[in-house]
Amino acid sequence: MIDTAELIEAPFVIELEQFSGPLDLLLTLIRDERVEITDIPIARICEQFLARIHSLGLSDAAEYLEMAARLLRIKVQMLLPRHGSGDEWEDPRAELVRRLLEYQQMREVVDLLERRGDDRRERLGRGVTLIEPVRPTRPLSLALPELLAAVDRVLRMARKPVLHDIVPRALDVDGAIETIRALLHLRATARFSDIVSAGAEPWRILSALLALLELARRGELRVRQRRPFGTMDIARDTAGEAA
Amino acid sequence: MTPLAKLLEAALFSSGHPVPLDELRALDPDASAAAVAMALDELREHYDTGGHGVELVEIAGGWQILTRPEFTETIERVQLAVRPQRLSSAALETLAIIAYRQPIGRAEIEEIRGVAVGSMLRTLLERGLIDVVGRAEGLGRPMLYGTTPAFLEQFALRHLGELPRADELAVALRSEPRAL
Amino acid sequence: MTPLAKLLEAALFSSGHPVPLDELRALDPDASAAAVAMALDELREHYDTGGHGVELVEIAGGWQILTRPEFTETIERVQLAVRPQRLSSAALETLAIIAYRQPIGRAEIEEIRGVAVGSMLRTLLERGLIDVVGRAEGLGRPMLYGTTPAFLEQFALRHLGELPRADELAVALRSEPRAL
Repeated sequence: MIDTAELIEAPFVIELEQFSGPLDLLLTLIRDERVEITDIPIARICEQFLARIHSLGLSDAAEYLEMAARLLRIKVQMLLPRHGSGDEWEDPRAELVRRLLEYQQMREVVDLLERRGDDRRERLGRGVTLIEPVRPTRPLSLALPELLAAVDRVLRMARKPVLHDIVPRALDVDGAIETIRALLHLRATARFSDIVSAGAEPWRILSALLALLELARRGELRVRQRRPFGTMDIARDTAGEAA
Repeated sequence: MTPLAKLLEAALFSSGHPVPLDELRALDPDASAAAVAMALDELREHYDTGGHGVELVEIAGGWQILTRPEFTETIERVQLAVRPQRLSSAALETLAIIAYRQPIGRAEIEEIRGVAVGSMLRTLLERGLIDVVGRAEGLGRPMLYGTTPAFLEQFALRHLGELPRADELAVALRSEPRAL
Repeated sequence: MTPLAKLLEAALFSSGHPVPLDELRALDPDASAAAVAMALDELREHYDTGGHGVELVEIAGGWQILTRPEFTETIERVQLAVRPQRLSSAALETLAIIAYRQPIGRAEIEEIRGVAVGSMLRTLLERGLIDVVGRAEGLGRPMLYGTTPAFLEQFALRHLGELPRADELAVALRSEPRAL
């Protein structure tokens, strides 16, 4: 017989913070100020945002700081002289407005879920315990590859490398650095796909990326991407070599 | 009550979760879908008019017997049963995004919420409210998440379609922020 | 039914075990012992004469609502015949940790998973895939979990040694297609 007491749930997600994130705080400020999301008085809201994260002790939280920086940047952009006629001017607030509207819509769904969840919690289901005579349970659809895929996910998600003894392969940044150096010794330029073949394992891709960043930092090469997600052009940095 | 209604009551009473409709139908292979629907109606009406402490509710593509709300506090006070904990609003935000955008990856959720959601996802996974439903293309093949039947169960939704459509929400996303 | 009988029905339904008389009496401090006994009688008679699929029985010094025996066989048959259930990915991950680290305690699993795993352990215990295989030394002598013969059967393994060794996992996992 199993002692169910040990299995009783730990209390679930207790609300510790007043705001669930920087967008929540920002939306609250906008509501308190009774201003339009689409026409935010950015200087005023920015000032209040900074004051609130300071008073809430959130000044160390990366996501709040990131939002504060974004607001400051928009504030500066708003002060810049506008180039071109009115139609061509792109409002620096546009991206923030889009995100706030999206977030506000999601908060509406949250309110709905909250109501439905509270309503459901007011009703109790049939109590079933492990002490009851065990009934034949439904068949289970489960095969070995699924279990092994789960092992793989555990390895990826583990906060600490507690299972490091079964990590299939560690990163090899030094090896990747040697490969890239050898390649750039032969050719002045290369592409990322020259270094990492299509279908390479993640550890190889990651090793190559880290190696590139390290070599760029050391001034041995330059990396250029013509457009987001485009191929990376890698060039020997002759200036760095000469130094 | 009719024999079919009695059989359905026995099956519904013995389950702590909603019993899927196809399972209820399988109880009596000779009964038509209409007969099962009628017997469920009969049972629901019996609970509603006969003055019972329980009621029959349609949830997550099935049916479940639940206690009536007026008794919950009393039952909880004498510790015969406990209500599940409420979800935090951060957890609800994450769930709402996943419900509307599934299958969705972690990066996209963080983009909308503006905060890191790694530990929140682990908690929701552990609670069985979401699950990994696939892998995206691209570096590292990030996992994609979707809601589970337990999500519908916890919010007493019959199906996902019961959530308002995006354009029915007060703030419709489609409308671009007006040009200033 | 009387309000007290309705309250007793809701309480007995939501409790997973037989409820002793004194706990039922605690539900309504104003009700006398005789009134509670009468309400229980009322409930039992309602189930017996109204043609219900459940009955009220006195077991092990307490009261419990149970499915009538004539229906249990049908319900069990249907449960076995319905489409197979799937384990959630979170449950599978917990199972994977137990398979490779057994015997292992709950705290150690939670250390790896980073969240409470009580509900997952419960699911796996209910499915008979794991069991308590011992107790650890130390404070509270926590339970240790391991896999069962049903686990081997589920994966068609003759013994645990047939699971890929840790260092062979990379090969075993490579069958999954990867994309850049």
